[in-house]
Amino acid sequence: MIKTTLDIARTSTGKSLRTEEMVVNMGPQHPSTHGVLRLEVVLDGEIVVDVIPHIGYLHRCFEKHCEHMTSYQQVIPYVDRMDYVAAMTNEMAYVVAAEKLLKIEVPERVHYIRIIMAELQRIASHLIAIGTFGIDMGAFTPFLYYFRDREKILDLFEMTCGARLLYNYMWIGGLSHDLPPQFVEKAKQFCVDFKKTMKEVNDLLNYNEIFIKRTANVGVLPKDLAINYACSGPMLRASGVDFDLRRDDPYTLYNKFEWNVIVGKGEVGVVGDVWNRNMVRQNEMWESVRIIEQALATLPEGDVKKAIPKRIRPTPGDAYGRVEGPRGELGFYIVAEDSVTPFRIKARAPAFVNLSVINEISKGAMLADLVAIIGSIDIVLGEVDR
Amino acid sequence: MTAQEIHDIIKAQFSDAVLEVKIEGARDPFIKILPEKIKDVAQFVRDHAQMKFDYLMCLSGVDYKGKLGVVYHLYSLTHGHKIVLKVEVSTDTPNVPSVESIWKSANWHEREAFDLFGIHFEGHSDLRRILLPDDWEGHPLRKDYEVPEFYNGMKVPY
Amino acid sequence: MENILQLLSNPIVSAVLMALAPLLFILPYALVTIYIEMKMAAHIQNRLAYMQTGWHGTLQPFADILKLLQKEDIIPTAASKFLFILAPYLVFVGTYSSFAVLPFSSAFIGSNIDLGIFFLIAVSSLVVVGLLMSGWASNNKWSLFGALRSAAQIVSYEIPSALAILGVVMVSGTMSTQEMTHFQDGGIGQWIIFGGNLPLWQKLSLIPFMIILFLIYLVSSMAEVNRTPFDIPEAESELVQGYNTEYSGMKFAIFYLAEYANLFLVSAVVVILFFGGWTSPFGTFLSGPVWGAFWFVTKGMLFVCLNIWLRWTLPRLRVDQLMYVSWKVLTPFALLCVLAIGLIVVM
Amino acid sequence: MAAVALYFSDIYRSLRSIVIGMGVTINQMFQPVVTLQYPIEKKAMPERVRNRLYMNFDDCIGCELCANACPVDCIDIEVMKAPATENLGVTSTGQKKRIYVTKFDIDIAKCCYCGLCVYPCPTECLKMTDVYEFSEFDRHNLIYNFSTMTPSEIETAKGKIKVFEEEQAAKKAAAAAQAAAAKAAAPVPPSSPDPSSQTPPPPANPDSGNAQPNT
Repeated sequence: MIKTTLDIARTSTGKSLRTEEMVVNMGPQHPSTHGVLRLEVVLDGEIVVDVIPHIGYLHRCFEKHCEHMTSYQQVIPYVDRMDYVAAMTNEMAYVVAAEKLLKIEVPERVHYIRIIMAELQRIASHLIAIGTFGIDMGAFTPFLYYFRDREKILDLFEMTCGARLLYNYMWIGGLSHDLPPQFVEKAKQFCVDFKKTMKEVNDLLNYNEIFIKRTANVGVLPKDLAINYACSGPMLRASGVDFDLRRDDPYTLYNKFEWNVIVGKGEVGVVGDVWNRNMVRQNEMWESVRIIEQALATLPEGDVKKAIPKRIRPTPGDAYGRVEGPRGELGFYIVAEDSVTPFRIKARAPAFVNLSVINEISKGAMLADLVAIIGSIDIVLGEVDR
Repeated sequence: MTAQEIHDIIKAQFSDAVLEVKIEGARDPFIKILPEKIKDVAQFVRDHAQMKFDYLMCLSGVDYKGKLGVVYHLYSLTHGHKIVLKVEVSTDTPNVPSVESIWKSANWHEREAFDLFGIHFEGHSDLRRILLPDDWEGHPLRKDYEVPEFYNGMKVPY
Repeated sequence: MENILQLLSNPIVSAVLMALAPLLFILPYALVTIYIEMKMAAHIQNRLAYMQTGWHGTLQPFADILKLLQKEDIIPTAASKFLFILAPYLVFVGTYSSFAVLPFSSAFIGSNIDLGIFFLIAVSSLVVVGLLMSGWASNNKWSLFGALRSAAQIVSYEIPSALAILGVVMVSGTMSTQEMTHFQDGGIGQWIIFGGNLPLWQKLSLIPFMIILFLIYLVSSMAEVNRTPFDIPEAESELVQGYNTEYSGMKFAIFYLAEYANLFLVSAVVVILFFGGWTSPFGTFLSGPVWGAFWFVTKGMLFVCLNIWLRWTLPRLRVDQLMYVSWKVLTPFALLCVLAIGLIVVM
Repeated sequence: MAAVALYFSDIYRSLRSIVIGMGVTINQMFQPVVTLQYPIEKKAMPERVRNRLYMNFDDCIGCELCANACPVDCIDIEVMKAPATENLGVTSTGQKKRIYVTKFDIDIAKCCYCGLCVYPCPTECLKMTDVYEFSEFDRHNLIYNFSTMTPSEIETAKGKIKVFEEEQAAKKAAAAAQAAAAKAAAPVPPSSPDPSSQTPPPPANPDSGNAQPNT
């Protein structure tokens, strides 16, 4: 039971003071809903009494489209558009599922390049997450510092596959291009530059006292609730669950590298609050940089197109492949029948699942905290609505 | 725990509810459950000390042309094993007990399956359309779905 | 010629002329500040901001104003029309009338009344009425939120800022802004932040309290003009745009102008209270009525720039934390300082 | 007591973090800018960049593989099989053209720049260029017509096909008559295949149940 000002007024005066709660529509057009999310917020003054999320404004029939493709390969451009800020990991999840379905083994170099790309993409996605979270908190400047560095990642991607945002780079069984000649050098340079920016933004935003006051102890998601809601990614780890698919359900060669799973420790607040979610992202970027540096140093030679099948026609059956995306567990459930067209593809979007917990953690918070909570969940509406 | 052991435990508890099992040769081993029993089985596998399937990865509706199915991908954060449960219901009476009270993450997944497949989850607290508008007719991911010509009086391929 | 002089000596005409004079300052000042703010923000963020209109985009503020003038002036159907139209002017009037007591130089002050700084506190509160009016009249829940927040905020921060002013008044012994400036005449060492022209032991013991009072006034003045980190009434990530969500065109421009005018106003008050007003930092060197105006505006602009710098550095506070800062931090500290200053001055 | 200490340490940490933040921003203020003045300065495009789709019509053999590969159906092709006697020339890769391509439209407004159409093209006539500024005021201008065949040429081609079909039919009939005359008891041969069919070359492993690696 949340104690609202109404309750306080009742208990303190003993009289029934009639006040009305205000229902506010936050979204679909609102600066801090990160897209076209609509929240029906019941407010008692500044205090949130209830939140009813309404999604589906960006529903682009991804799953229906997939059933009308003429090949499994054609799904990849659509997968890119699901989570448009982390298209590489989407592709990775899809190709992992499809390779599981087709029982394809890919060469080692492909694994390495995929890991480099996925980790770069994780950094790029976390940069947006932290940057926009800063905007939600009123700090505009860190956002642009992070975008500056994200551009460098996008340049690397553009150099590799020709596109900046929607790559169509990872193919079932391989990659569309091998790495360009200067890639390794430039990626190493990026890693060096990026560490400096991360330190600066830590000073400017993450350890800023106002920021800590705004985010610590806000929107606390307890451990058991996080698991019951099947939250994943930074959201789950910030609640103190030491679980990362890259380590615990390895889908590619992640166990070859040395890195740590970042778990929320409650440095300034309690475990599972908004600050921890943000900080898990921030620290994950350090780990991603470590993985990238190791992978770049030990990149094996090989042909990246060797295992690409000419024609994809899986035997009937189904497969569920999942990867650790920037937002959490991104899974694709593919049902195949004897055809070149996928029979059914279900995308288990992490943001979709993570968002469903919002009602639970934002009751009793203030309106400004609600903004912080939405920002900390790091939703991408393209993925929520598919 | 292997899928075979998980199956054996479930089979021992619910001998009549296990309809089919595929472990060898399947990409993801699955157990097909009688639809009416799915909630009991779900409760059982979540609370059983050896299984502890506390994490519902994914819940998908599938239209098997004439039959509707629901697929539950379960994972145990404690033990690190997984299993797939499947149920199949007829298209005419697509009633499946809701597992929302067991895994809260099923809430939105079930709403989505209801929205796109018309599978009715009995006991769901808030079974509304989630992705499509509230006034949408039909369930688009069914294989026999025909794209309507008009939506609210507007011609659809404009 | 004689007619003109006669006309000018007419008290009504001269009053009108004196009243219009600050406007001649505010309009170019606002344009310059818009430019400075954009450029500072851009360079802080490794950008360039506008570069195409004129040399380094210097004409862009004019283009912005022209754009705003041409925009359709929308009044929402459900708005309370009269109040909706009145609100921006009221906000501007509240700010503008405070300019009457700003001593731009030893030769120019709109109205050299004895209660100058008191008048300023009283009149600048008029802004709250305008903001509330705009929020309520817009018939928009976000606007109402913004208006109520800003009312709560400005009213709360009046107290620490008034206490800070009180401390200065106790030191200088006058409420007239012009007198207060004269009190600090004679170089940087005579400024009130360094104890004014009191005996040395008093000066030295006043300095720490003065610095605290200065910080208190700076913080509360930022809150009064709704700038980050206290911009919760128009927090765009929470309240869309706060009280001025529904405004467009010229009315929005007036809100904008009022905001910038207010920014200069509070910076000017900081200068008058702590940094010697129009006096030259070098004593008699570079002093005089014209230099006075130069020093006044320069010092004011420095504080405007400080505000801008802070705005692009800090995140925003939450509404309850805002109240915490006002009531639990600034007010007690201000009271303590006033007490201490009183003791020092009396002794 | 702890509360008092917290109170003062809060104030101290707030002031400290404000000063640190201001230090970071003032330092960045004197760093070089990273933006470009876009229409004046432009970024060099990397070699593999995928922007506007370009098609070299002279090399097109009308196989329609690109249209099949397109996930958004933005390529619209209409083809007619040319008579065997007609010489349409060869592509730059040396392949003989056998099909009239009467229509080859790319609706670039629909294009999703995935590049999937580029790979299957046997003559490498499709490619993604580095042109990215091609906005139009009219949406229809974004439908690019690559076919160089004029309506009159199409008519001529149709006529030729008709003549050829008639010749073929006549030949068949003559042959049939001959055959019938030669072997009156022999069965009639099956009729000629439909000349308008234009199926693409059959896939490599039509009856394979599973994916086949390239090598």
